[in-house]
Amino acid sequence: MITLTSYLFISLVLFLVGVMVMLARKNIVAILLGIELILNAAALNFVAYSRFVTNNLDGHIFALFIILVAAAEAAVGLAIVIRFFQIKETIHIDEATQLRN
Amino acid sequence: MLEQLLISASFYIPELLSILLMCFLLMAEASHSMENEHGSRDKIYGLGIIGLLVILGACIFNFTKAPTAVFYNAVIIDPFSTLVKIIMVLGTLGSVYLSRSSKDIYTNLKSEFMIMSVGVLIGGMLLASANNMLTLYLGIETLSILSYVMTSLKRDDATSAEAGIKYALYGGLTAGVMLFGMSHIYGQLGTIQFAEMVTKLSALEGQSFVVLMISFLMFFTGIGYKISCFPFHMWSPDVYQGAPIPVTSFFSIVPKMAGIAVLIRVSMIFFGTGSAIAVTWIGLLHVIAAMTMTVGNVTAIGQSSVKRLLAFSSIGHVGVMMLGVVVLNEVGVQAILFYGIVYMFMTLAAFYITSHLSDMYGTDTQDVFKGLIYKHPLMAIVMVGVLFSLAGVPPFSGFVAKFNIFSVIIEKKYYGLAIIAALNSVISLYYYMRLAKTIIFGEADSEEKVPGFTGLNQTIIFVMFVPVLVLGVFWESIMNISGYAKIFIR
Amino acid sequence: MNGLLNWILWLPIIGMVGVLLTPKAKENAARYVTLATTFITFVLTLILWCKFDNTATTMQFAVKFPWIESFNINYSIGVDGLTLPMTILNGLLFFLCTLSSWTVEKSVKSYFALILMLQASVFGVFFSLDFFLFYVFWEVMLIPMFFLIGIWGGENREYAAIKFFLYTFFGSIFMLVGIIALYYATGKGVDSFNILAHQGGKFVAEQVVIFGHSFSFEHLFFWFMFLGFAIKVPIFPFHTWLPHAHVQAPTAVSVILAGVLLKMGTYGFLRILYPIFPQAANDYSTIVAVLGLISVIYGAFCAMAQDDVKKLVAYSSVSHMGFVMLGIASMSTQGMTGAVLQMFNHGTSTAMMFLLIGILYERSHHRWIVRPDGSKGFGGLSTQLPKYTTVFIIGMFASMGLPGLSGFISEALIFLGMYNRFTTITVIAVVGLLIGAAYLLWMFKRMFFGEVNPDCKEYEDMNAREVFYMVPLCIIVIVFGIFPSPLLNMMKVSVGQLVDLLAKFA
Amino acid sequence: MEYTFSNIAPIVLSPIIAFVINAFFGRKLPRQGDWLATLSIFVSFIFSLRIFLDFTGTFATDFYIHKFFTWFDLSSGTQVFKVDMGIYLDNMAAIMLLMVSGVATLIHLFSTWYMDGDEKQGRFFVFLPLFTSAMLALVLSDNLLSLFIFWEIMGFCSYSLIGIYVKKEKAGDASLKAFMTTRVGDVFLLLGIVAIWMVIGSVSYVDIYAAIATGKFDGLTVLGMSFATFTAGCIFLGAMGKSAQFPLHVWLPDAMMGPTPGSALIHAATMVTAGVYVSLRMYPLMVLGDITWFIAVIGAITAFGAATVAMVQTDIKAVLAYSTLSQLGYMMIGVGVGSYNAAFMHVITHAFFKACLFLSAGSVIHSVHEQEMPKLGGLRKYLPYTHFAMMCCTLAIAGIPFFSGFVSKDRILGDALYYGFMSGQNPLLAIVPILGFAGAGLTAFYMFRMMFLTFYGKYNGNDHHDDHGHGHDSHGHDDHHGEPHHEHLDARSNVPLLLLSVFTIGLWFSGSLTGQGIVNVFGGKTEWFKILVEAPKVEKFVDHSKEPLASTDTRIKSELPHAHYHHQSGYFGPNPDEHKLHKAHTIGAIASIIIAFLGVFIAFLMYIKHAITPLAARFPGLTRTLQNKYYFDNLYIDVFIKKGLLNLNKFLSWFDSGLYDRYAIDGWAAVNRVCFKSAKWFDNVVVDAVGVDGTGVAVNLFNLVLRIVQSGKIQFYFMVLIVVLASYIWTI
Repeated sequence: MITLTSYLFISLVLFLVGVMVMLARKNIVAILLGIELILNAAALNFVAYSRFVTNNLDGHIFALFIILVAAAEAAVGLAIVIRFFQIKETIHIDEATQLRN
Repeated sequence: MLEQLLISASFYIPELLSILLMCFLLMAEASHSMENEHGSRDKIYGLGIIGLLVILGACIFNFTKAPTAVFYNAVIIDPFSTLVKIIMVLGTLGSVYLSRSSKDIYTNLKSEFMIMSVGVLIGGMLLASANNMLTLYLGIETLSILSYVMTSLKRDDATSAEAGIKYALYGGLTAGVMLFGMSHIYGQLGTIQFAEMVTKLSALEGQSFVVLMISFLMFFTGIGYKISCFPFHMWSPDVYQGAPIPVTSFFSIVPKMAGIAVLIRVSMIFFGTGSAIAVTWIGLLHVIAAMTMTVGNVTAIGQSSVKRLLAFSSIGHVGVMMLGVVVLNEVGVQAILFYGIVYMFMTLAAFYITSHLSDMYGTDTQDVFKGLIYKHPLMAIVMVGVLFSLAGVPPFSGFVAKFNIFSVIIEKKYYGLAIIAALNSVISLYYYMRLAKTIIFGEADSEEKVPGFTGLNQTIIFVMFVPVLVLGVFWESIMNISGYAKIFIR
Repeated sequence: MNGLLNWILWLPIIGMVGVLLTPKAKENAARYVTLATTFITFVLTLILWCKFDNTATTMQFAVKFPWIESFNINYSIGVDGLTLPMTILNGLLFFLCTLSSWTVEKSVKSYFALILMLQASVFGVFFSLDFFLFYVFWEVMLIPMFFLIGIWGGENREYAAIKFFLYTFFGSIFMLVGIIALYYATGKGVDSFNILAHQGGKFVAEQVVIFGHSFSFEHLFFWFMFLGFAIKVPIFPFHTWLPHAHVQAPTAVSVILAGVLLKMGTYGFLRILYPIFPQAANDYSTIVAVLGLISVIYGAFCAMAQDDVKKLVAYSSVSHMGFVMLGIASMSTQGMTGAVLQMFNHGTSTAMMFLLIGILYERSHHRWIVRPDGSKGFGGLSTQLPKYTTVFIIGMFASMGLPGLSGFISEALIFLGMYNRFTTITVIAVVGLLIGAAYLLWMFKRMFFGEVNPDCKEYEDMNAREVFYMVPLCIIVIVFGIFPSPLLNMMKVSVGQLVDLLAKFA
Repeated sequence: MEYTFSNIAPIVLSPIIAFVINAFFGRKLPRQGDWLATLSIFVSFIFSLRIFLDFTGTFATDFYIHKFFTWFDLSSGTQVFKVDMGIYLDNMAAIMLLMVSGVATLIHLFSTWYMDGDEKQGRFFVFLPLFTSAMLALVLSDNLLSLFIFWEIMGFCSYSLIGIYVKKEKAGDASLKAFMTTRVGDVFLLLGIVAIWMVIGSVSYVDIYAAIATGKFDGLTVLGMSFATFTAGCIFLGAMGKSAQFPLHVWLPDAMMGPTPGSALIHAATMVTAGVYVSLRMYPLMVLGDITWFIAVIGAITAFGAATVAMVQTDIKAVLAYSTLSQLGYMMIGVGVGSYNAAFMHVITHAFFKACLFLSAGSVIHSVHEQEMPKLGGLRKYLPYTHFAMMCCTLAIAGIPFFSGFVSKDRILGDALYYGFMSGQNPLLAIVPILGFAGAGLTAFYMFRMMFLTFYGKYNGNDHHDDHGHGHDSHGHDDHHGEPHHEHLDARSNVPLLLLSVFTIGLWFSGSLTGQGIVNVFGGKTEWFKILVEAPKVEKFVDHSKEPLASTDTRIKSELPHAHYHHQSGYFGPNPDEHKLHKAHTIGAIASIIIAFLGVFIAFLMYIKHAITPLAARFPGLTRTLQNKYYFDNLYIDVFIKKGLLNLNKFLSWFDSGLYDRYAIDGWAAVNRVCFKSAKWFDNVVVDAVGVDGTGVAVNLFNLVLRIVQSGKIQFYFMVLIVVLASYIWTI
């Protein structure tokens, strides 16, 4: 029987994995993917809560919006990454350290 | 149903207008002819500025209206949000005009700047009057996503692109964290409407507080990142430095004001009533505000790049404004709004002068200010005045703003915070005066005039400086206006 | 009648606008406009003195109308016995300084505009009866000083200017916290920013909590405001901005700095700190007295070691302001009167010294008593410059307090006031008089006696203009040394009120 | 008779008017206005004479006070604080006024000759009248404050007169030394005045006397000593400074850097006597404070020490300067041992003969342009008047009978003898009479040494006509001996000398004007001086002081002193045994006569007959010590000032600017900058050196932890964010 707890557990795992990806991976695209993971974790939470706890549609709508925004964000992010690649010919995150004290 | 929407729309004119304006600008951009770039860009600018002025008018018209919640409580229109919107529109106007003359943005991209600034403005407006978590999230994202693009508007410039990437990634992370927190809040309280959440909150008790507190922290992460307060400030210096100067000035006004607005609203709604978790929250705000001021000012001391210096100083100013949030009452809001208005004028003037200078020299180190007093005495005096005002020296309005903030925290008897703020203003005076010193006492390497300072530009800069000076002496009217701009909770 | 004070306060601003409007080509225009403005202002202050009623116990010529009504901030000004001497001094010194800075060549217009702005702000500080107004003028005064030192100063001017600005700002920002605290302690009422309404120990019972520790409101904010004023005076641990500022500043500015700006600090003690916190004033009087004593002795010793004559005089004013602090700390009629009188007398005598040093500097372009290489900077000046020497002797003996010249009465009164409260400190403080005579006479001996230095041979004596602006000071120094009663009667009533007020809390 | 402002003020004002006129228009006046100065002093002499006759006419010891005006008034509400200026006249003041104005007139007259054509003539005649008027006002003043004011003005005048030849570095040093040394005493005098004022409530003499009588001084302690001792000590310190008593004596010998008439005025009439005058005025306080023994000892040391130093001086003015020191010592002995009127009489007698001596020395110097005694000699026939006057004065100062000096000094010595041996005091105080008598002998010796070296024997100076070329030193060969070039002395120089020498006759002072019998040289009881001048009997003032200074014209009669005339006793212990006292006087008189003649005889043998080798040859070590004035100057200048004070100043100013200011004040800015720089350094060097390759979270974490704020690495920003959040969460 699948309960709310399992959903929450899955989403928590997703969240942590996303964070770790963002911390550890050097590939910018991978880091963008990490963001997606985190967003999905949040979306999953919303849906699960609206299914099990609050019997209203707010959660679902929220999830939809999240997906939508995530798409836009990913698009913009990738565009910038491409620009960065055009200039630097790399997408290694540690190349992006020109701006500092 | 329909007339419900229409009624709501009647309150929602400024936002609708700006959306309309954005669409027009997009079409104009699409239809602009390759052979006559210049003219078409002028068209776009003209259209944009006129539109912004109209929006401004609509906001002012809205200001006196009775506060209402529209679109099924999703959005709330009250004098507070409207005043914030006015500030944001003014800021947008200022940076748009600056972008026109600035060499920092590649000519082909100027119209993009125009369009996207309006987009960011829409996001800010949405944020300023958000009444539930969804609108808040949408506002932040609208604000952010377009900001990423604006940051990397410099073509073929590594730093700009890098700044864009950092901004995007950092924004993404914080947005994600915020959403995660929101989701748990939704789970605990069962609604996304602020007003209902408050009632639930007061009814709630037991161990779910822990979860709720954590969730609120995550929630705050998103806002804190927008206003770039400690510890979420670290993206801003890099982004400010990487972005073109008009964008920087734009960022240091519009998103910050929106973020501050939403922070005030959320804090007032959730914790103004003195609910169970309010105490912890206020303690947290104490620490954050103090740290933000201190980190911003202390780090600013070492900066050679003026853009970066202004970025850090803006962090310091956000810290000061947060003092007004800490007290969680209407006078605090009043003080913050006054501060916002004054800060907008000061920042614009400072960025205008910096931009024209760095256009001439191609860099924005403090040395470009050397001997300004001999080349352009008026500009030098304005800049020095603005710097003094930023530091909070009478008779400039910056002092009055600081005075109000001080008075609200001292009214609450937060003397510790007051002392920290006092020390901070001394530190800030120190680095502002090192810049002022360069302006006045530094010997110019060359006698050639700064091309940017045409008569018109100087006039505009001076016009921006006038309120900085006048509001320092006759500030009651503005205080009353910002006092009138109360927060409406529904 | 009541408009008189407004005129005195705002005439310099009008003059400033006039100076800014003068054509750039004609520099003399700016000079003459400034001269006219300062002269009329001076005459107005004299008229003020004539109309002043020595026996009145309230503020005179008071003007008051609301400025920021929602905060109960008023534009309210007035004068009483404590203010009037400073007012006259201010009017006089700026007039003389305008004459003395006739030779300024570097961007004349802005120089004189700033001088006039400075005068207005100083007047404002002395006239203000509203805390907000007071603070605004107090801070505004920094801006022209910053530029005057920083642009027209000596070789190390930028450091001095920034140091002066930061130091004072540091003190005054704490004062601001205190002012706002007072505003709320009186419940934001109609008089919450009214300086006079706060007086009389209204806050003895109040308590405040900082970081969980509870303090007495009165004692805490006594120190907050003390910081603001003590830095301005300056008292011993806060004095280090003074030598830099004085040495780097142009002549006129050091005259004004020593003549009136330092007095703003002690004026703050008399008008604000002590009347508002009388309990704390009584409790801490010993600390203040000891600090004053240290300033006297320490300043005098430091002065003795200086090779730069201007620095010597700068340290000497640390020492003399220490006497003022001693008089204030004594809280007796004689001591307080002596303090106010000393504020006036030190204003005139130190002004003389700085003006004279400026005159000499215009001829020699250095200020070394003993050059770093050990050779004499000057020598035999009294043979070379007889007129100059005469005036110098008068100024020197006045500032060392020779009877018959103005300095003596104030110092004697201060000692009289101190004796009963701090006998031991009095006994030590007389040593200050001794050293005070020592460094001045030693400096005089090294500069004026002996054969004329070869490089002093071509100095010419004071010209008519210089004589013209030195003579009034000489006359004042001598006349008020012989007949002090006009000044004393002026301040008698106000000082008496203050002393009685403080005596209630002893 | 009435004393009003109109007939008192001219005494002080006429010289001041002369001062003002000379100060402003001196250069334009003929002869730089010296005649004006002289005239003005003469005017005050006339008015003083009037007062003198009025007071001495009636043989009463009464006093007269008159309040002229309130200087300033701080009385507010309850407490009264006002300063009244007035005059206090009694016999002592009257005599003093006459002496000061008379001597000063003669000195002015002499100066008109001496300073004629001098480059500083104008300036000299600016300060001379001011000096005199200050002294006169000091004598007239009725309270300690006004006394202090004129006291200081005199200090200023002496500063200007001593340093009048500004081109001489030594003049500068001397004037600085004079002012500073006296200033040491002055500040303590001021302290004493302040203390008395704040405790007694007034500083007028009558109130102080009354306070002493009514015991207001008793029972108070200051700094561990009784209040009376404290105030008396402070006032006496002031007197020590002005009258150049032992530790503060160093300024007086150097004071001869000024023109000789100026020295005459300082040494004889005005400045140095002020110290004795104030200690006489405050005599009851000195007694109450029980410091008379101290005064006596200080006086004795000064009297003897100065005399020893004077023996070896070769500069004629130096000899006179040290003789002044020594005589002042005798006056202080007189104050100390309680022979009040003898001390005062010595002030007067000394004023006359010392003025005369200095003027004579001046005429010698001015005419021969030489003041080193070895280069003088045999001037008797060239300067007969000068020789005559100087000889009279020398006899007087040496204490030869029938001369004024004897009358006063002998009585002081007699009282000292009683005080030291018979009055049952501490036996150690026997040192006072011993030193006193020894000093008297030495005085006779060195004064006659001076006379012999100057006026007798052969002229050893250089003839000014061939004073060029082949450098012949001072005691050259015979062909250089002979006619000294000297100016003709006219009346302006001779008349003052002769007039002054007239007053060296003892009769003037010891005589009895009541017409009873002939002169009693051996200290009889009926001399006018003794009758007129007596120590203030404080009880007299009590009833008067009920309204301090209120009464504008008070003249308190006391019955003629013959009725119960006492030696000024009651101040040390019970009334002295008249018999013993008389015995002491007789012994003292005889002894002093013997000693004086002994001194003269030795001098005669040494310098006329050359029978005895002079001291210098005999005790070279001792002589060197004496010539260096016991090394006091070296002690003060080299040790205290140069080694001590100046180094202290240097240290303090270094501490102020170099240490305190640099680190404590500018420190915080530096700290900020350093923090910032080090962070940058850490980031650039450490972090990038360690390097970052993205293998494994652990390594990353390790490096990320190392990174400093604003390293520019976005992932570190994430890290901080997460860490901070986690820590927040942890706290909850």
